[in-house]
Amino acid sequence: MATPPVASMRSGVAGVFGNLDAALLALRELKAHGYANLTVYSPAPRHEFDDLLAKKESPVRLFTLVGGLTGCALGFAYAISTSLDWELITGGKPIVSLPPFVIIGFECTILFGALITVAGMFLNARLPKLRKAAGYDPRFSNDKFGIVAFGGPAQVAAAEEIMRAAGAEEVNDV
Amino acid sequence: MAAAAPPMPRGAPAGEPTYGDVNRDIIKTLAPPGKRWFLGMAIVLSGLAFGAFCWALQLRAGIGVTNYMPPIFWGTYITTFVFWVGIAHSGTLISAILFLFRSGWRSAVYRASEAMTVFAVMTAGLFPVLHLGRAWFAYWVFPYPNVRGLWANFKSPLVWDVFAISTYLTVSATFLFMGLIPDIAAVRDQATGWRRRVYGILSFGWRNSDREWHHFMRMYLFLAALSTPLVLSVHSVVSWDFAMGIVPGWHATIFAPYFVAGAIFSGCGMVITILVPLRKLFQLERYLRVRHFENLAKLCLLTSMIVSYAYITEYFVAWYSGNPIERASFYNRAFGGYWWASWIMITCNAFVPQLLWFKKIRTSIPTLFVISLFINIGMWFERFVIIVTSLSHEFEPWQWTSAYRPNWIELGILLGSFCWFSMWFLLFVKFFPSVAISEVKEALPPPGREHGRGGH
Amino acid sequence: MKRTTALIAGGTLLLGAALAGVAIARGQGDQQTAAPAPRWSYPLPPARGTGYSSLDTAQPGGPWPVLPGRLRGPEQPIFYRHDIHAGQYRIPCLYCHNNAANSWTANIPTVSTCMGCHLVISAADTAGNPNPEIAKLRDFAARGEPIRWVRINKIAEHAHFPHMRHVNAGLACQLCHGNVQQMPRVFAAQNVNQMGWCTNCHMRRGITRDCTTCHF
Amino acid sequence: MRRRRFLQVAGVAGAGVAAGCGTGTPDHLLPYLVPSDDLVPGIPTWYASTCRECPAGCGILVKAREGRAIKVEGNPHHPVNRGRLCARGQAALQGLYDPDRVTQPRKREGNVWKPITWDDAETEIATALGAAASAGADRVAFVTGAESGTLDRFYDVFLGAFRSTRRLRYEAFAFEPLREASRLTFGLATVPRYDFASARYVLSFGADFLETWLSPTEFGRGFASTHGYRDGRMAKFVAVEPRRGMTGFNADEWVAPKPGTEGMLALGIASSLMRQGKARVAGVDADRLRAILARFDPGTVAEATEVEEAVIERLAREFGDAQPSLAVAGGVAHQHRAATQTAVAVNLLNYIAGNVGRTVRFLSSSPWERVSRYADMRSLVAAMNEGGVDVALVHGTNPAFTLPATAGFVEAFAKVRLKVAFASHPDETAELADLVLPDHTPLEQWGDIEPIAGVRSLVQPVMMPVHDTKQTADVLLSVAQKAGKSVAPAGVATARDLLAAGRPERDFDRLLQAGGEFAEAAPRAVRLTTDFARLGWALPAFDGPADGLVLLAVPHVGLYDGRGANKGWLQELPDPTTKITWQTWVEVHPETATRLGVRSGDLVTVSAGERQVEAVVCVFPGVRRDVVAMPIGQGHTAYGRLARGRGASPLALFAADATDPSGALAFCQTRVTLTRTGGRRPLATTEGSPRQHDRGIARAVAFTAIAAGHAPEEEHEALTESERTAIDSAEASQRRRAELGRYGEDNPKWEMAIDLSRCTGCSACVAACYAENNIPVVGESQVVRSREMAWIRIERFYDGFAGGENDLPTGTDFEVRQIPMLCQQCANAPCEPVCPVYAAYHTPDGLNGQIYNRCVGTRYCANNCPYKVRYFNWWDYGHPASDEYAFPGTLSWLLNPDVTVRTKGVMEKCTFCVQRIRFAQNDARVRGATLRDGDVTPACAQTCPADAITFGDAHDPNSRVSRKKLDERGYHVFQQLNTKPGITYLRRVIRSGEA
Repeated sequence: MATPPVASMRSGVAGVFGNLDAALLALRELKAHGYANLTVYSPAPRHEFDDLLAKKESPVRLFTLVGGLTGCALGFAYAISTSLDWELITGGKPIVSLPPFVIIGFECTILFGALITVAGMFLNARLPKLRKAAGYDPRFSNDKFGIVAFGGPAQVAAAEEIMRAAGAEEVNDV
Repeated sequence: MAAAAPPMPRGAPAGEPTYGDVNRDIIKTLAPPGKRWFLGMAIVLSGLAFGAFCWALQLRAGIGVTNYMPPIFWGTYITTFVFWVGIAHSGTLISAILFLFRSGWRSAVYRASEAMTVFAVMTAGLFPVLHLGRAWFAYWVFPYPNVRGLWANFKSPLVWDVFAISTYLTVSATFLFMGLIPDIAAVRDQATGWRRRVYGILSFGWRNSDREWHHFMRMYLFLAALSTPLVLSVHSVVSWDFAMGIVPGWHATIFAPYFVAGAIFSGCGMVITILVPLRKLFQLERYLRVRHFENLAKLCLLTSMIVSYAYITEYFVAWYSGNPIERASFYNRAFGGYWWASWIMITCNAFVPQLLWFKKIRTSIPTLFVISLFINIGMWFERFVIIVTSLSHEFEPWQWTSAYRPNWIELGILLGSFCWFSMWFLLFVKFFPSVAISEVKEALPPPGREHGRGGH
Repeated sequence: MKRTTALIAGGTLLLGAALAGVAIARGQGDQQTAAPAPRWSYPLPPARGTGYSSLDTAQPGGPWPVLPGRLRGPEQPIFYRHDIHAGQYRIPCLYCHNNAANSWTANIPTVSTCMGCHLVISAADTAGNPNPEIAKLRDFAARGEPIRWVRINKIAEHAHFPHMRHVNAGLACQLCHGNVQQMPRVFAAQNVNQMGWCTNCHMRRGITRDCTTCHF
Repeated sequence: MRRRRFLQVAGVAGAGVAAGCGTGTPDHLLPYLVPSDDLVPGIPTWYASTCRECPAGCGILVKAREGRAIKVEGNPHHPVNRGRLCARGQAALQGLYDPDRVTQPRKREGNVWKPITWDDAETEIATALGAAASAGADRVAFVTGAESGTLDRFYDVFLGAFRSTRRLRYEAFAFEPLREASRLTFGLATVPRYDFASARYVLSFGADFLETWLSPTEFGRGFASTHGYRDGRMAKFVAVEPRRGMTGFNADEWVAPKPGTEGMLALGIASSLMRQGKARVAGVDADRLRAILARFDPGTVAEATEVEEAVIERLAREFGDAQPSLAVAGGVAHQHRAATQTAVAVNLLNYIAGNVGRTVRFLSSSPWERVSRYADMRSLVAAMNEGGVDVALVHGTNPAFTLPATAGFVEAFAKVRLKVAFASHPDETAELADLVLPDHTPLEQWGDIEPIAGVRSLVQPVMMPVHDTKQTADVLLSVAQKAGKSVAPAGVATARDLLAAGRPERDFDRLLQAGGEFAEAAPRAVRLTTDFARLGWALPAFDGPADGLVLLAVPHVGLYDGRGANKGWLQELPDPTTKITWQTWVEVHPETATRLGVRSGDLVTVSAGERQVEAVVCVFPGVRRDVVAMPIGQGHTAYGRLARGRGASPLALFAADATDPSGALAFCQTRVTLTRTGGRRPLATTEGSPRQHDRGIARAVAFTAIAAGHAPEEEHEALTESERTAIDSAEASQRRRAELGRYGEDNPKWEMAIDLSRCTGCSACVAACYAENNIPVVGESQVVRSREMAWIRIERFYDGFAGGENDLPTGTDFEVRQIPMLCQQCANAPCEPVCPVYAAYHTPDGLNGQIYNRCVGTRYCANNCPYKVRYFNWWDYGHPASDEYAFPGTLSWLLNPDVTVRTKGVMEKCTFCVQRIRFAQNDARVRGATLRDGDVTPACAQTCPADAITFGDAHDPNSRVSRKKLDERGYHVFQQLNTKPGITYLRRVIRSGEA
C-alpha cells in the first residue's frame, strides 16, 4: 500500500490492526476520548465492534415489515381484482375464493418483503459506494482490522497516538 | 489474485486456518481454469446441446415425440421438475434455516448449497415450460394485462406454482448474491486489471465498514427469516400441484410436509454429491471437513426417516380410509405394473440411508458419495412413482395402463437438465468463491486469538 | 422514531385498503348479475385521414368523390369504389352483402349482382367507351369467371362470428368495417382479431362474454 | 334442386388451419357467379339421399356447406332407419373424400396406368362390347353390388343390348341360407321382414342383427325399443351362438352350443315347444312337424349341442310364453356347411311359436332376392376361365378381395379380354382391370333402390363430383350410343333422366326433397311347405384336424366385408367386441390361450392345412373353448393407404368349394391350429381393464327386482344417522357454492341422459362424433399408446360372474356392461379449476367449456378428470405441413367449418356439440323464436340407432331429459366425487334366468 501524499492538513488517520484485541482496545480508547466519527473495517462481522459502537437497531427491519405488508396486500388485491374483472366459474368454486388466494398473498409477501429488505440495506448502508472510501485498505477484506478516525488536526494526532498505543501495525494518514 | 501459496498437503487437513489462509485458499479456487475444467465444460455443453436438440424436435412435432400415453399425461418432465425443485430446497435449508438456528457448521457448506439452490430452481423452472403442449404460449400463465382482457386462474395450483417458483428463484438468487457481496469485495481487493473492475462493480463498493456490516447482518437475518417460510411454502405448493388434484395417490393432506422432507432429503444428497468432488478438486479439505459431511449425513438420515414415515403413512391411510379406489391405487403402486419404480424408490430412500446410522459410514467420504447417488436416484423415482403410477391407475379402469416408459427424447431432456445445472455450477465455482470467505472467517478465531477459544 | 411510525401506519393503511377492496369486490360479485349493464354506444371509427375520400361535395349524379392522395388497402382485380357506390350513391351495404343479415358469413356479391346494374350503367366517357373498370367487370361476366377479390377482413378460424345477429341487432357495419362508404379502396379499419375489442363492446352493451359464444 | 355451378367461398372452407394466429398469406374471396336459391354461405343445405354403404338402404340427409358435404345423418322420415345411422353410414363421407380415390379414367398399358379421356375409354368399351356381342351371346359379364330399382333394370337392358344375361349382383354377404330356408319352408326364396320392435322375446341363432345382418340400423332401433326397459316391461334376448359378439353382448343370456349345432338346438327348442303344448300350429302342419321334431328330444339335443336339457326346456317355455317372439338365424360368421338347416330350423321355430305373419312377415319382394348367389359367381369364374367372357364390367363390388383366393377369381378374370372397373377406389378388382373408369361415390350419384318392397328410396348427388368421375350409368348410356344400341327411351342421356323419366320435373323435385316414396307394401300370407323335409339334418363337417379350433370369420362392424378398410374412422373405430382397432386379431378363449401358451399381443400363425395367415392373439371370453374367431375386412393388397398391407383376411384360409345346401360359401368351414411365431405386436386396443372393479361405472339391475318395484340398490352400505347428518349439513353449507356451477335458472342447463338398457354398443355415436367434430384419426401406432382421440367411447366391462377382480370370465354366464363415456359436463368439474389460463371453465348454460385457442397444454385437466374423457393433441393433426396431418388431400374437405380444428399441444373433449347449440340459439334468435326441446341434438344422440341418448335443457321440467333424469334407474358415474355430472345414466336392466 502506497503511503498517502503528505498533506499539511490531514483529515483523519487509518489504523491497521493485525490483532482483533488491539483493534478493540484502540476503539474503546477512541470512544472513551469522545471520538464520534469513527469507521471500523473488519474482514468478518465481529459483534465485539458493535458492542463498543453501541449502534441503534438497524431500521432494515422496518423495510421488511412494510415490504411484506405491501406484498401481501398487493397479492390479494391482484388475485381478487383480476378474478372479478372477468368472472369465470371453474369447478363450481366462488369467483373470489380466498383460500387459494392466500398462497398468492403469501408469495407476494415474501417477494416484496425480501426485495424491499435488500433495498433497505442498500439505502441504510449507503451502497452502492461509487467512490473510494478514505482510509480503506484492501487488507481489511483479508486479515486486518482497520479503524479510521476523522477530526481536526489535534484530534487526528491524538487518535494516531491512541492507535499506536493500542498496537496498530500501521497508522496512515487519510 | 493472491500470490502463489505453498500447496496444501493432501490428506488430513492441517489445523484451523487463519483469516489469511481463508482468503488465500478460497480465492485460489478462482484461478484461471485448467484442462479438467474445460473438459468438464465441454461434456456439459454437449449434453446441453443434445437436450436442446430434443426439445427442438418436441417443439416442432409436438409432445407426441415423448412416450406419454394417456392417462399418463405427466411423466418424466414433471418428475424432473419436482426433482429439481426438491434439490433446491436443502440449499435454502442450510443457508437460511440453519442460519436462524445458528448452526455454525453451515458456514463452510452454505455457499455451494445456496448456489445449488439457485441453479436447481433455474433448472426446475424450465420444466413446466418444457412439458407444455404449446410452450410458446407459456407466458399466458402469468397474469399480465393484455388485450384480450384475460387473466390467470388464481385457483389453479399451476398459477400458485408460477408465483412460488418465480418468488423462490428471485429470493434465493437475491439471498445468494447478498451473501456474496463481502466475498466479492474480498476477491476484488486481491484482483487486478479488468477483474478488479468487474468485481468492484459486483461488490457495489462494499468496504467491510461497521455501518455496512451492521445493516447487512440485519438484512441477512431477515432474508433468512423470509426464506425459511418461503422454502417450506414452495415445496408445499409444488406438492399441491398434486394434492389439489383428485387423483388417488395425489389427493392427500400429508403431501406438503412429505414433499418438504423429501426435498430436503434429496437436496442434502445432492449437496454431498456436489461437495465431494468440489472439495477434492479445489483442495478445500481444511474448510469442508468430515464434520460437515457427517452433519449432512445426519440430516439425510433424519429426512430419510421422515420420508419413510410418510411412505408408511400413505399406505396406512390408503388402507385405513377404506376407500377402495385409494386402496387399489396403492396396491397397484407396490405390486402393479410399476412395482419396480416403487421398490427402487423405497430401497434408495428408506433402506440405503439406514447405513448412515454407522459413524464409520457417515465419516467415510467415498461411501457417503455413493449413498448420496442412491438418494438422488431414489428421489427421482419417488416423484416418478407419485406421478406416473398414480395416473396409471385412476378412477376409470377402462383407462388403466402401465405401458409408459420414458423414451430417448425425454431422457435426452433429463440429461440436458443435468448439464444445464452443471454448466451454471461450473461457471459459478470459477467466478465466485464457492465457500463463504467472510462467514468462514466469522466462525474462526480472529487474528490474535488463534490460540484462545474457538469461534463457536 | 417518527419514520418508524409513518412506515407502520402506511403499511397498515395499505393492508386495510386491500381488505376493504376485498369486501367491496365480494359485495359487487353478488350484485353483478342483478344490475343491468348500462347501454353504451361505441364510437364509430374515424372517417378522416389517409385512405378516405371526402364525401362533402359528392352528390348522386355529380362528380365522383376525389381520390385521396394515398390509397390504403390491397389492390383489387377491379378498382371497385365503395366511396362511389356506398358513399355517393348511398347503396345500402346489405344490397350487395345481403347474406350478412341471414347468415354467419357475409357474402361477396355474385358477378350477376354487379351486372344487374352494370348491364346498363357503364359510366362511359365522352367517346362512349365504358369506364375501364366496368369493362373489366363485364369481361368477367362474359367469361363466366369469378372475380378473385383480395380478402380484407378475416376473423381467425377459432372464432365464430354470427354476422346476422349483429346486423339484426341494428349495429352499423361501419362499427367493425370502418367507414367503408368513404373508402375508395377498402382496407381493414380495425383488427377484427383483437379479442379485447370484441369483448369491450360486448361488455359495454351488457352482452354475454361467455367464451363459447365465439370459440368452439 | 339442380346443383348449379358453384364456386367455393374461400376461407369458409379453410377450417384446416388450426387454432392459432392469423395467416400471413393473402386470402382470396371468390364469389359465386350467380346467386343460388338454396345456397347461402355459412348456412348448411341438406340433401336427402340413400346410404349405399351396405345393402340395407337407409335414408340419409347430407349436410352440405358451401357446396361440400360435411355430415351424413339419417332421414327421419325414412322407413328403414327413421333418422338413425350406423358407423358405416357416418363414414360414407370418407369414401367420398378418400384421398386415394381414382381421380380420372385410366388404362393399363403393360404394368403402368396411363390416363385416358372419357371419350376414348367409352369408344374402346363400345368397340369391345360390339365385338363381344357379335361373337355370341353371353360374352359380356356385368358384375355389380346389390342393386335394385331403375338403374338395376337399366343395367339388365344394357347387357341385353349386347346379347348377354351375365349379370351378377354380387355381395360377399348374400344371406343365401335365409333365402333358401324360406324357399324350403314357405316356398318363397326371399328374405322376410323381421319386426324386432314388436317381439317380446328374441332368440338369435348366430344372427348379428345389430352389426351386419341384413339391416342393422333398422333392427337396432327395433331391438332397443323392445329390449329397452320401460314402465316395467322389456323383451328378453337370448343369444345362441358359439361366439358372443356385439349383438350377443346385448343378450340377457348367452347360450353357446357347439359350432354347427345351432340348428339342432333350434329344433330341440321347437320340439320342446310342441311337447309343452305351447305350439301355435294345428292340424296337418302340427302333425307333420311333430313327426319331424320327434327326433330332437332335449336329451339328444343336449348331448349334441352341449347345452343343458333344462336350458333347452326353459328357452322353449319362455319363447312360447312371450308373444309374439322372434327367432333369427343366418349370421355370416356362423354360416357353416349346414347353415340352411339352421335357418330352416329357425323358420320352423318361428312358425310353431306363431311368429310368422307377426314378427316375421313376407312382403311381395325383398332386395335380397335379386342378389346373386355364390354359385352364380362360381359359374362366372368358370366361364371366364373357359374364355367365354370377352368383356367384364365390374361396378360397385370387389370380388377379387371378398372371394376366397381359392375361388380363382383373379386368375379367371385375367383371361377376360377387356376388363373394365367402374370403381371409385383403386380396389383389388380395379387393380386387375384394363380400364378403370372412376365412378361417382354414392354421394355423387343418382339412383334409386328399393330396400323394402314398396319403398323407393332415391339417391341423389349432394355435391359436385370431387374428381373427374362419371356415374356408371351415364358412361353406359354413352357407350351404348357409341355402339349404336338403343338402351333407353329417347331424350334420356343421364342417370337422372332415367330416374325422372315419365315424371313431371316438379314432382320429381318433391320426391328428391323427401328422399323417395315410402309406401311399404302389405305383407302376404304364407303357408308351410314340405320342401324342407328332404333335409338330412346332418351336422356340418369342418375341415382340419379334429382337435383343431373351429374358425369363425366374423364380419367387421366397421369394415363390413372389407369395403370400409380405407376409411380412417372405421379403422380407428374400436371393434365393439374386442375394442381393437387397425389390426387383425384372433379371438382365443382364456383357457384355450393358457393351454396354447399364448397371451394377448402374441403373433400367431393361423393355419388351415397349407393355407395360413398371421394374426395377433386377443384373449377373449366371448368364444367357446373350441372356437377361435377372426374379423373379415383387413388384408387388402390395394384399395388405398390405410387398407393396403394391413392385417390379414381369414378368407385366405377358406376352400372355395365348401358350401352349404343353398350353395353359399361356408364362412365357418375349417378347424385351424395356432402356432406362435415368437413375435409380439401390442394390441391397438382402447381397453384398459376389462373389469370395472366394483366401481359402479356401468351399472345394471335385475329385471325381476326393478319390475317388482325395488329401487336399484345403492352401491355402498346404508349411511348411519350421524353420517347422514354430517353429509346433509356439509351439503347445506355448500349449497350456495354448488349453485355456482349451475348459474341461474334463466339460462338453459344442457344435460344428457343415456339409457344403458337401450345402448347396444354399436359405436355409431363414435363415428358420428368423428364426423361432426373434426376429430383426427391417429393411426395404429398412436392407438397402441392410448392416444386415440374419440371424444365418446364405448366402454365394455365383463361383470356378473364369479371370479377375481382381474379375471376374465371363462364360462358363458357373464354379463357385458357397455357404457358410452364422454365428457360428463360436470357442474363441479375437477378439470376446470386446475387450468391456469381459464381454457377450461364453466359456461352459463352448464357446459364444461374448453377453449382450444386459450389452451397452453399443461394437461392437468386431463389428469384431474376422473372419467378420463379429455384428449390431447400430441401431434399437429390439423396442420397440412405436419407429418401427422390427419386430413390429407380431399379428406380436409369434410372438416366441419363450424368446429375449430385443433392445433398441436391443446386439449380437446366433447362439448355436447356446442356448435350445434350456438347455431340453434342464433337461428332461434334471428327468427324471433325460442328453442324447443329437441331443437338441439348432438351428433351422437342424433345418430344413435337405439335412441339411447337424450339431450336437452334440464331447467325445463318438461324436457325429455328432465323426465329421464328422474327415472328410478338413473345414476351418475363416480357420484361419490361430487362432480355433479350433467350426464345421467339409466341402469341397464338384465333379464336373466327365468323370465
